[in-house]
Amino acid sequence: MERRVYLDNAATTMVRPEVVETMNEYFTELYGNPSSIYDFGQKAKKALAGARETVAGLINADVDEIYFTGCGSESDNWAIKGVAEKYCSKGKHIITSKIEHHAILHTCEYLEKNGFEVTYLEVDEYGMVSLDDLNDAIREDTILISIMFANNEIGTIQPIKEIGAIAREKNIFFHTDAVQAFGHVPIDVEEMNIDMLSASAHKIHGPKGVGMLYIKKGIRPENLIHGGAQERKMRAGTENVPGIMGFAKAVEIAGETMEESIGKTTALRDRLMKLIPEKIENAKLNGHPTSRLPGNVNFSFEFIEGESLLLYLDMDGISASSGSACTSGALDPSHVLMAIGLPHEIAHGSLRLSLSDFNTEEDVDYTVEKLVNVVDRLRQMSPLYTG
Amino acid sequence: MERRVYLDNAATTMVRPEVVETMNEYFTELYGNPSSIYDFGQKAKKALAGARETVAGLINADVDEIYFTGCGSESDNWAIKGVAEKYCSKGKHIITSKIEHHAILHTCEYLEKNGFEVTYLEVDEYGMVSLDDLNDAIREDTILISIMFANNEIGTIQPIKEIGAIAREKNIFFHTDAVQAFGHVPIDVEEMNIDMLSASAHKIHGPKGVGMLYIKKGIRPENLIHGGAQERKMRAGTENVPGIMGFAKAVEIAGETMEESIGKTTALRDRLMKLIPEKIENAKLNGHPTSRLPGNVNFSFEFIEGESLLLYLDMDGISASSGSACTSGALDPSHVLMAIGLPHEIAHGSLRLSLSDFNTEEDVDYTVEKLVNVVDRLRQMSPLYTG
Amino acid sequence: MYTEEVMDHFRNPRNVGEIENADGIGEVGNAQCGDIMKIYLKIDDDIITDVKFLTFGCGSAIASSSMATELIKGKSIDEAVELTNKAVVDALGGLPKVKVHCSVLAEQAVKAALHNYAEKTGKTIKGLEDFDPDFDVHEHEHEHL
Amino acid sequence: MYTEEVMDHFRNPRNVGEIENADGIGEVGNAQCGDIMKIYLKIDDDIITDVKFLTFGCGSAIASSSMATELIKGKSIDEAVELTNKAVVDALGGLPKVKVHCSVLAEQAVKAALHNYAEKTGKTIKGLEDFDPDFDVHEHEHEHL
Ligand SMILES: Cc1ncc(COP(=O)(O)O)c(C=O)c1O
Ligand SMILES: Cc1ncc(COP(=O)(O)O)c(C=O)c1O
Ligand code: FES
Ligand code: FES
Repeated sequence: MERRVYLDNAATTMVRPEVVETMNEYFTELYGNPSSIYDFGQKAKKALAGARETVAGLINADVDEIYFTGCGSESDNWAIKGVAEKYCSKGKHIITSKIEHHAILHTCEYLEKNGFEVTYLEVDEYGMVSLDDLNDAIREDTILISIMFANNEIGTIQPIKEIGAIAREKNIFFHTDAVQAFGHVPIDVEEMNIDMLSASAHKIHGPKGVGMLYIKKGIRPENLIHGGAQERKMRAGTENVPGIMGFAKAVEIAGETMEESIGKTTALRDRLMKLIPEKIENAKLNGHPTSRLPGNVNFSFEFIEGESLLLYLDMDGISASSGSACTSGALDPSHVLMAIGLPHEIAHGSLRLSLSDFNTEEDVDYTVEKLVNVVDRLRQMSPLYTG
Repeated sequence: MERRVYLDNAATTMVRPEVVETMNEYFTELYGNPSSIYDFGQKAKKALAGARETVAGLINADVDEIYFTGCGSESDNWAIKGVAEKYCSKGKHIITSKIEHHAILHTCEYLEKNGFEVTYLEVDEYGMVSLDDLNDAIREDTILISIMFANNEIGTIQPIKEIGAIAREKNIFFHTDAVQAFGHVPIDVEEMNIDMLSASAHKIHGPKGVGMLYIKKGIRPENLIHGGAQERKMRAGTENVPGIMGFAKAVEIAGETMEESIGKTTALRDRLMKLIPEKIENAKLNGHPTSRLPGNVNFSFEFIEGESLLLYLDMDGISASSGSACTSGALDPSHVLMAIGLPHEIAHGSLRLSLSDFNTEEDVDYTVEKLVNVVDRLRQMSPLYTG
Repeated sequence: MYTEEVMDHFRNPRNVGEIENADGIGEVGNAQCGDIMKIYLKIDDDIITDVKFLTFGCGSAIASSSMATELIKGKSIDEAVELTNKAVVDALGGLPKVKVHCSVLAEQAVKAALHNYAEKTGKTIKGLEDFDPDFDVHEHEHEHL
Repeated sequence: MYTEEVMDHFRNPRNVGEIENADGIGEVGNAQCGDIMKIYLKIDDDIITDVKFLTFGCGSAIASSSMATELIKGKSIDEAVELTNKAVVDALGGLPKVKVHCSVLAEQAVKAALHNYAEKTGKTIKGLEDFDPDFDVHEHEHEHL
């Protein structure tokens, strides 16, 4: 294999060398437990405090509003179940959307089995939630609105600030799953009226196994993981100091380079979005044309199936995904592509290319060249293609 | 500070260089998502399968019975709440002990608020649960017994096999929090009749932020973290491949060196247990004299207080703990020392020294020498000391 | 995920294409479910002298079609009708559990093509008496997703 | 966790020990709660000419006692009685929130010793009229654990 082009950064990212370096010191040198009293543990505690400040800074939160967790899914579960359990006396209705990540959807389904009612908002053909629908869905007993910041499959960015304003006006908590957006696009929890926000380190060149939940002061969800007094008694478990320090390093770099990075990846994205339909007939863009993540490209190619596409691309050294990584291996087309109204057979032939800082224009051009061949080859094999 | 003697290995351990090396490859080279279809992700998937085999091997479990989590606390929470939720129709009574880690105790207290009844078994002066008490506590509606394998503060090892036999006979699930025992002493889930077992990587020179729950085939606790299909649909979240590979490496080394390591640390432990009361009057050993972890030493020194002791030892480069790391910073004496019947004022003056493979006889002798001085100095300052 | 044999047949599928004026054509599956297989047969003196396929589907669907065509090429009708999905799976060195239905589809496509040949020629093929050309493998298979 | 000043007074506590035939002795706290402070005063002409302490307690308890003795040494009774826990905390450059009660204990120990001196000598000390030598700081403090 001559060349490797990694275009699955929405699934997970390479850990930055600077992040690895940061973590290594904490693995073998400063490995003390931050709850310990001796100097050696207190150093870890101080380091943690610094990390919390860095992470808070990126979204304009207070240090005391940042809680480290074990992954984005844990953050999502904690936010939803924690609010549901703690505030159920106020009501048992939750509003979310049809295109949320499974960490939200399956958690909501779990709550439905336990006496909660959940409204799953429809989205339009671009994956956008409608504010009118949201307003209509709100009831007396609605306690939580959870709408993702940006979709992991089709990249569509929701009108978060407006959703937050509606929630605030109605005195309903607003959580956003920002796992795909955090560190990629500017987020200001104050300005955007966000009460809770989930993020995950491994989507921004940080380590796997570290997540974060922002919880606005005054909100106190029930704990998901009970035990020791860590994270101000809200999330037990010996703090993953190396992982958290690595996360903070990744956040620091993401913050410093965000503008530049958005410029660069948007240019690559737009190049893909221009070249692909130019060179391949019957290629349909999924997701919003402009309100979308800088790194997300998603196309459906008629007459072919996604897995074959991925496997052939892999032979050319290109790593991509079809639907979300979590659902590959499943044979049903993704719930997101269904929700934006794609017919099954077209949804089956979808391809997600997700870019990072580390990709280049050569990567893009190489990918388009190979993609043209692969799609053609599969179409020649397809009984549906009459072209 | 001339010398650093780390004697707080029960709180957390140094990550072994071999483990760091293993992880580093997965941070920057093999960073693919194991759920992805391309070769690059499939390599990660294969690596994970190998790790699962290694971990299963250490406790004689099947690969399909190993579930990776984000920490020992998560494993404990999942086991207890997962069984409680899933099997509550069979009964709502749980049996545990008074000396469990907070990850168990606070989870049980949470369940008590939700309609479950919990019996907290007393322990004797050595921290041992009584099988008679256990038998007496079992009711028609008992669904779960959770007794820790070895105590984190005083090192006492429980009669796990016998407890398991009782549970099995009565058709009650048996969970054991083996966070302190896993990788330190031999565990055989088959022979010991264990249905569920929690472990944590950072206690055996693996990384922080990786835990494990063994769940015997046929048992299906409700998920704690809902979402993606990872861990055979039982624990969502992108797999922490580097962390899990590091955990497996630590397990591999722990398995290979266990006999030797037990011999070595037991010798150091026994040397401390002999020298300390020889050289310091009114020093009382806490925990069982023989059925205890190879690396655990715990003494109470009359007339002095633990935090001062730790701080003075720290000045001599010795890292130790007083009670469990999770409760330091709290001013109440630990619930474990209370449960074994220590009077408050004596519990306040307790010291835990926890050894690892990396400690030497020189460490021990240096520590005893310094400890003698520090205890003497604090006693000279104490209004209680009349010596 | 896939064996070397699967990847070999996926990478270089044998017998791709159509046969003009084929003696038997079988199509199974449906696009909604993400897989369609179409098999073309050329039959002389009860011997399958040529076979081609077109497949819309995943890697194992393509490999299964390719392998199935290889397994029946040059064989008699009576031999071909006995092709089982298990034989395809075995020849491929195994398939992941969730992908076994792709091999079932290949078996069905071959049978459908033979059935079509029988209908056209008015012959009876032993073993196809109960064959239902509209059989939908997915109705039974979608549960393990 | 602790400031340099706290650590300095902890590392090298000033005025440790007892005074034989002290003019005033105060003891506060209790061993159950993990802290006892005992202060000995030598008083000549209403001036504290010597002061010593013994403490069973945590790092900040030892540092607070040490600092409190330094703050009242050489001072008049009227000055000493005005020693507040806040003055001790400030002089130490701050204490962690959960440790502030140690400084309260130091203030109480000084007052208890002065109270004892007043009782012994039959003097009245302004500001100690309402002082309760059996005051237990822990009853009010144990909640923030
Ligand atoms: C006995 C016991 N159980 C559970 C835990 C929790 O493990 P973790 O810190 O990995 O969450 C610990 C350690 O802190 C422990 O010693
Ligand atoms: C939108 C979204 N939410 C949640 C998650 C879950 O994050 P993690 O894999 O860190 O648990 C992901 C990624 O997998 C995601 O893309
Ligand atoms: S053709 Fe549907 S999964 Fe193989
Ligand atoms: S003396 Fe009790 S905590 Fe300071």
